[in-house]
Amino acid sequence: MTLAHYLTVAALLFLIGLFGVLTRRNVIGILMSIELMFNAANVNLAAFDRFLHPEGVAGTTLALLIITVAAAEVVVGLALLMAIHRNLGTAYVEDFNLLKG
Amino acid sequence: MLEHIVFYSLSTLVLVCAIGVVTMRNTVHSALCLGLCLAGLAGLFASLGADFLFAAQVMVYVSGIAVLIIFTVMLLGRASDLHLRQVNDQWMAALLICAVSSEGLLKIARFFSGTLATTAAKPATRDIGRLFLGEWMIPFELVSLVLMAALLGAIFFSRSEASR
Amino acid sequence: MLSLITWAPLAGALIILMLPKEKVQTIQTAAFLAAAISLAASLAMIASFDRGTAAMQFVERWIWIPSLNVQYVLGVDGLSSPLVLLTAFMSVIALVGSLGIKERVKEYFFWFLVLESGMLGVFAALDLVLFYVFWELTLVPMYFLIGVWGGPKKEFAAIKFFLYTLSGSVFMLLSILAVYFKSLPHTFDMLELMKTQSAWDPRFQILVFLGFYFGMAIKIPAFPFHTWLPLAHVEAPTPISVILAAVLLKMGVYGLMRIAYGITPLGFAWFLPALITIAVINIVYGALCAMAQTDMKKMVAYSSVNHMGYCLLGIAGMSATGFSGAVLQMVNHGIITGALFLLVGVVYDRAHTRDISAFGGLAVKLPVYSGLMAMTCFASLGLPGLAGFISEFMCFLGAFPAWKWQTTVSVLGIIATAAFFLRMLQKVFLGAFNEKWAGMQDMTVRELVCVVPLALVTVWFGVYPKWPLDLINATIVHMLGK
Amino acid sequence: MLNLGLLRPELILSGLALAVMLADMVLPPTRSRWLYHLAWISAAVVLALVVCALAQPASRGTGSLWVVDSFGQFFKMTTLLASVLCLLLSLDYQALPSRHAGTFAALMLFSTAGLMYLVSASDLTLVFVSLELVSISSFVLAGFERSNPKSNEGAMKYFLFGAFSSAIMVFGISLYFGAVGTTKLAPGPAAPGPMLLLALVLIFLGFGFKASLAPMHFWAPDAYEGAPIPVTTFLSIAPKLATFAVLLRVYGTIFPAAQYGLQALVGLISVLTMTVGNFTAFFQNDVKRLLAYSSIAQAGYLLIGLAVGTPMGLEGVMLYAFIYVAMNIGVFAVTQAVGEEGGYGLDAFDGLSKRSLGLALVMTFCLLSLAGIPPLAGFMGKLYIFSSAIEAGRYWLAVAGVLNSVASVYFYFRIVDRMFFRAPSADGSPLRVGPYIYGGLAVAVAGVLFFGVYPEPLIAGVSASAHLLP
Amino acid sequence: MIEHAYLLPLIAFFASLVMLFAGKEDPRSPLPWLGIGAMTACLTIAVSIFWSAAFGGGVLPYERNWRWFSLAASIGGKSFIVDMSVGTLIDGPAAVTLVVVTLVSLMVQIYSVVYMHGDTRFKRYFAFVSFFTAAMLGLVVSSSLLVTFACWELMGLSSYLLIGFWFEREGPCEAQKKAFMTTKLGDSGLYLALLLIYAKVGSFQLSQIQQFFDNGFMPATVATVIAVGILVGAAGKSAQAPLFIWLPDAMEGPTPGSALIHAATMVAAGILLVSKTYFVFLASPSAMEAAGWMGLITAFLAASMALVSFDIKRVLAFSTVSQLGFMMCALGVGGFTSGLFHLTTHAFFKALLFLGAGSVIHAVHTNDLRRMGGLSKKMPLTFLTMLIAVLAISGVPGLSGYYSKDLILADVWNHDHAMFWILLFTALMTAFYMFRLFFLAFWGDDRDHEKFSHAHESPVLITGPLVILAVFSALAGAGLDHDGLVSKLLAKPTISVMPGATAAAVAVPVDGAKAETAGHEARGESSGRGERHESHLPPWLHMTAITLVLCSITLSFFMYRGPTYALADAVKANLAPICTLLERRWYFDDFFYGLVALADQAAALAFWIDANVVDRVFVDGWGLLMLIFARISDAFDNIFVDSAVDGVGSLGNDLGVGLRSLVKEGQVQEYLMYAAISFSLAATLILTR
Repeated sequence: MTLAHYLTVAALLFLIGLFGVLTRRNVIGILMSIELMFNAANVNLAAFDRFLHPEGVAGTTLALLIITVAAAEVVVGLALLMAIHRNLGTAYVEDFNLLKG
Repeated sequence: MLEHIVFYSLSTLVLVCAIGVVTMRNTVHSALCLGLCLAGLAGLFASLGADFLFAAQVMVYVSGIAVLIIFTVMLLGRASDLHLRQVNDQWMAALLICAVSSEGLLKIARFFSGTLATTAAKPATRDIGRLFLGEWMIPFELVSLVLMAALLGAIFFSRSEASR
Repeated sequence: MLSLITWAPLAGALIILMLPKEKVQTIQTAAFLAAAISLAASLAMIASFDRGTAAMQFVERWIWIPSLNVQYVLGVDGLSSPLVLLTAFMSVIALVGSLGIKERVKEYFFWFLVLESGMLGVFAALDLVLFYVFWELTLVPMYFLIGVWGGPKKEFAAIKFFLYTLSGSVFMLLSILAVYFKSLPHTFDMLELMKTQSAWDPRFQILVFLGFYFGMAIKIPAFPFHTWLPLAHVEAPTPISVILAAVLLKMGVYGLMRIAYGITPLGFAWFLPALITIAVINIVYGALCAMAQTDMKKMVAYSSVNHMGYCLLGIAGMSATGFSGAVLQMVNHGIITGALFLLVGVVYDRAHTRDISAFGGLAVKLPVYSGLMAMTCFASLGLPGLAGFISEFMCFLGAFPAWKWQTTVSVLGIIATAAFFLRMLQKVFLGAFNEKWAGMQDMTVRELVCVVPLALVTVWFGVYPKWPLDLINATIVHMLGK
Repeated sequence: MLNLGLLRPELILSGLALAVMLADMVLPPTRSRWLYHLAWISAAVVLALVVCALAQPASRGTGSLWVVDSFGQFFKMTTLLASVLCLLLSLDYQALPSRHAGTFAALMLFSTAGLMYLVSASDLTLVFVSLELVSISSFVLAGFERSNPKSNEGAMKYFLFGAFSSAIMVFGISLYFGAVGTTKLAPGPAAPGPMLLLALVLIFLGFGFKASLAPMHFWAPDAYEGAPIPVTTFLSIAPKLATFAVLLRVYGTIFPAAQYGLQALVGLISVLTMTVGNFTAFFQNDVKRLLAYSSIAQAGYLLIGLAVGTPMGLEGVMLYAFIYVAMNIGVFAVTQAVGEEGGYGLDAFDGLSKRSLGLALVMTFCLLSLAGIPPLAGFMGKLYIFSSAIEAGRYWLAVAGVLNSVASVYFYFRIVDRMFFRAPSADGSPLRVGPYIYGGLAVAVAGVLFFGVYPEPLIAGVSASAHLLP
Repeated sequence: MIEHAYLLPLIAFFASLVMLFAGKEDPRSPLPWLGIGAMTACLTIAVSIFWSAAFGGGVLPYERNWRWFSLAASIGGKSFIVDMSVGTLIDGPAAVTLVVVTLVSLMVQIYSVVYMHGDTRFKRYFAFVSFFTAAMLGLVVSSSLLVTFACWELMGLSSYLLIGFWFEREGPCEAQKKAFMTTKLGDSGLYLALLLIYAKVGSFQLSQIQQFFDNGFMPATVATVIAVGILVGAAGKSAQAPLFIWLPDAMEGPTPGSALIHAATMVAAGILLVSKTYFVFLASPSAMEAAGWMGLITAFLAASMALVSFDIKRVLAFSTVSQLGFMMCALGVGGFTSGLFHLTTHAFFKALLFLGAGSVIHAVHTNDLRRMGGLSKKMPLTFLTMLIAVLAISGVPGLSGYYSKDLILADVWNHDHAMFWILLFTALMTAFYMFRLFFLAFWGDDRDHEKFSHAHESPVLITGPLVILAVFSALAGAGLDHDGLVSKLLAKPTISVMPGATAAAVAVPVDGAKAETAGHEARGESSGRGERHESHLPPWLHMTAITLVLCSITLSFFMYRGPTYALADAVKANLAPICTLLERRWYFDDFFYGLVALADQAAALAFWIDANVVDRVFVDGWGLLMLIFARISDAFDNIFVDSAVDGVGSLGNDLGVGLRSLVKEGQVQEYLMYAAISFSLAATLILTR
């Protein structure tokens, strides 16, 4: 198994996430897609740690931090969604159109 | 050989589930796909020898975040949503963007097509702990502040108006 | 001395800001005092001005921003001292004319005095950044003075004036910066830059010149950047039209002579064929446009375009005669056109219209007014014996050896100028009296106090131009005697 | 080499933030305003600490993941200043739910602390984590008018955009790690691989979101319009400036000499940002939205300094950043004062000069300063920035900058026009202005006028602090 | 007194100032007597100058200068300061002209005291007349072309003021504007000539310029251009073709004012200017030729137009134009002396004619010749003085006009025979139309009883000046011709003309070098001394001319003696097209009105361009560019979304998804799309280069 394999998986995961962010109509869908993108970065980090820089653990450690931060983001995002759902009754982003130029 | 089987099966699982996440019409199904996908990723971490990361992934993501999302979906979901398309009309443009970007990203991947692991994987938990309590103390502590802020936000937003 | 001249109005403005807005009388007195101090100081300055030397006089030099080598340098020579005096003088005149302003008096005088400080500073500053600061300082007050106290389309006129002149001056800023970084050691000091510029290559000079020119051409206003002027003039209240015509336009020509010519002579020389063409267009085309006007104020505004064309013509000749003619023309145009605007304002105050065809035979009813108006018009169309002639003639004299055909064509502009002024005189003052204006009064004392000094100066400079010319000559000879 | 002592102000502020949070639980709801006071005093104390430390060389040095230098201290100062002033403005803002004062104050302090860490960070890990601290606090703050759908929506857009750009940035950091083997900022190789280049661009995009650079700016108008105005004020100043600081640090460290040809790209983004910001502002009828576009454009000017990449550019950014604090505080403070009574439509400003001449003049001065008209401070800032472009021979940047300044006058003067040339729409009674707004205004006017007329102290301070420690 | 010649214009000027500003406007104001007194003083000075020049030991030319102001100048990259002077230069022509001007002006003023009596602007009228005279005197005495030009322009102003004196009526207003604009048109030529002179010579002092020419430094082509410029200026002021159109209308002003304009001031100025700068013409034969033909054509055209006019003042105006043509023609063929001589004599009898006409108009209150007739019975003194004037202008031997016109014809004969015959024919026409006027007004029976019955002889203040002028008209010719006084005073300048050369010799083309030699010789031979210039018609021709003039007068008598005008009517009927042509004044006016209309259209066009092109392009265009930019930026935010709205609207309906609102502004995913696009661009562009 070469590094290229892992990087390819990460890249594809990132792109799928990107696609989801751009196309999911539901906020939760977007949120999940963003999680995919974060995880793509984690795969990258773990793979680099293993293949290129095995002397330290910085990559893995950073991945841990990212997991935690991503969790925090999801929490805030979902809470925000609850609030907005209470006021607007929708979770679809195209309905968020009160603010426009 | 085993390594190959593990990698290919796990990555297939991860990618198929990821596609499921972004294409499933039913959000609950999407969320379940996400859980599976994250689990598959945990497996990939394990195959890379990142044992602690594997554990964290399983604990935080698979059992934490995915479940949280499923709960929220359930909470907010409406029966009518199940019949709605979940993908908006700019999917073609998005696909184009992804296709164009893949060119560059995959090129980077190809760049490392000969790179093999030089050393055996070793447990890193001790090193991680040392790093967190040593050089990386500040980020480590900061993450707790991030969580605290998220907590404050979550409490603030999810407390209903009526409870005032 | 120059600091006193420059800052006295601003100090007055700040004092006015402190005064309660109900005390109209006090505010007017304070404004008048501030402007009078400035005028008195500039008169004193002129009195002790050494006419024999081309060097800068009354120089004040302080370090302002050491990090950028920006200095606070003021000084005057024969080029700027007449303009300083003109500014101080016309400001007082315009202030007298402003006594008729009845609404938002406090704001009005505040902005007016800020404007005066800015104008005086432009002529006194010898540091490019300082110059630019003063240059822009005139914009905002003008915006408000037109926008609040102006005519029906005042808001549009104000923003158009502001945006248009600003878009020119920012290019000037770029040129200033370019010059700064080209000079070694880096300096914004005009005098230093004038000494060191000779080593710069022509391409650079041309670029920098174009930046300067763009900023100044809009102010002058040179064709085709002149169209803000008629609108701004028409919409502005009378005293502000006076200031606009008498002083603000001069900033452009002054900048062209002092900075564009002084710092980038090669660029200037490169541009001369275009400049003469623009001058001719300004003269002929400005006069033709004025001919087509039915609004007196607009007509006078276009006549300013025409007259500033004479200044450009004089400059384009690159001769001492033309340069000193241009300076004198600035002063004379300031006085004459100032008087014209005041006089148009007089009739507008009474009739609330400036339409040329709405009047007729006013000379019967208002002999004093008509006499002054006729005299000013004749001065403006270049009748010998009145101020306009000699400077206009000098501009032509200066330009003729270098640009024979262009100058010849410009002479047509003189005829057209005469044509529109005579037509205006005929329609408004001569012919059968229009009984609609039977109740119209001749000029009041306040109006006379505004106009008569201008008329006297017009005669003085027309008959005996030695006094202003001696102020100018030494400097101009030095400037062109290289 | 941990050198934790260098981070004393940050640590103290974090502690104080937690203290405010705890105090919220202890204090009875009726006293919740005390929390604001506690918060701004905390920030002010830390500000004092930072200012005192400015002169001490001992306070500077390198830690493991952070570096404390005068450059960072300068930006910490601006951040803290903005934070103090915004907290003061919040005291006069009525729409905030008073029983959540603790949350608000704590989040503001969290955010401020995060920005200070960000400014000091010399490692992408710390950059990422502190940026997330700022982001997450800001998301909540932007949606703080919980029952206001606009606020919700603004926060949600802000959140989605922020999370998305975080993901991109994290991906970039992972690539950086792969290319360099560490997340530390260090001079890059003379001939970088494509991976490093991509990493840098992705990180730049992430910062671009925070600094609202085109084309990552879209969230800003919506979030600014939706957010409570003290938060808008904060968002338009502190995170933006801190992001510029870290941008300067990242790029100043990674490529001190070789530019990798990215400067043209940055220049392009700079022009795009200011153009989009200025020209889109033409049509805005909501003042908050208009000012949002204005601050996007201002980011474009700041970016010129970065694109130029010379020491003078660096100084220009710092100078302009400081002045920007004063100008923007002034503008937003007046907007808050006006908006509290009449809403944030442009017509709320009708005839302001008749209702309150002082307020109208302050607004005018600040707007003129934003437009770069002398003799106001904004002119000096722009002068410096454009100078740096011309010094470096990048005339096109300077030309784009000045043309944009001219265009910006148009929409700034839409407000001036209404203040001075229109009659008051309603009764025309004098405006009621809270005492804390006056505080903000005083600082703004003093800064805008003083530094416009005599910028020397500021310039000297800036050139003394414009040194990045490796 | 010659050193105090500067007093002449100053006295008149201050008198006019005092009259303008002192006292209240009052029909019986005594102030006009101040003007008359001042003019008397002027006359005294003028006469003393004339006397010393003519009979005393006065050395002419006399020049005296004062510094006026200093001017910066550059030549060849060097700059320095030169002094501009103001001063007096009295030569023979000036000495003569001064007397003429002051005398005529004095007569006019005395005459006006009665004529203008009761006018509401009585005092102002005299101020204007004094001012006019002052300007003319200034022009005559000044030693500098710049001052000359200034006075020249001031004269334009004075004519403007005087012609439009009764500005309440439409006619004078139009006439004054026409006069000013037409002369201004001519002035522009002079203006250019001045510019060219200064560019070449670097001075405006006539003496220095003359020296420059003397030294032959001036290339012939440049001299021609200068001369043409001067000629254009002179054509404007002296009403030469085609710029004479203003003069016939100028009689809208008060009649004594017209007398002043036609006799002493305005129109004389052009001829005088040409004489002052005659050295320029001498250096340029082609310009001389042009001047000659211009004068000739003017004389002919104007005389022809006078044949058909019935307005007494208009006939006189045309006759002025015609006589000026004579003078210009004379100057053009080298007859310097004869031209100026005619200017002098013409001044007297033309002033007399106008004042006489004024007396008639005063009596009958009409200008129309057809309503006069038989006035000799009522106004014998006027009749007699007018007779003298008419005889003089017709060139009947013995009277002043005869002497000068004879000289002119002789000069022309020597120059070119064709020109002579045309000029002679013009002289015949002159005699004819002058007597036509005379017979119509004074002869026969009264044609309008009411007018006739009111007519009466004018008071002494009117007839007095008439008599004085009549004396001069009768005797001035002989007096000046006596003892070669004319040749002495009005001697031709001598540069570039070889001594003893006839006028014809001037027509020989001279190039620069030759001119130089000629100049040197001339200076050596005869500087400061009058050239003995004696040209006469061959006796047979002389007699023929006199006979023809008498015949012409006789013809006029038979056609217009009344009471019916069968012959005149018959002629008119047979020559209808020509009459129309003449009555339309050869369509010159129409031509110039067309020009004015053209200018108006040009102005309208210019303004249209200004408002719709320049303003649009350079100001609004600037703004428009901004707006377009703004729209684009705005579109960046909105336009794709908008198009998406349309697209999705239909698409959504088709797919049955249209349950939700599909207004998609402010869409966060659109925003994200742009961010993603930038990401993808970065990823591909950077990595695939």
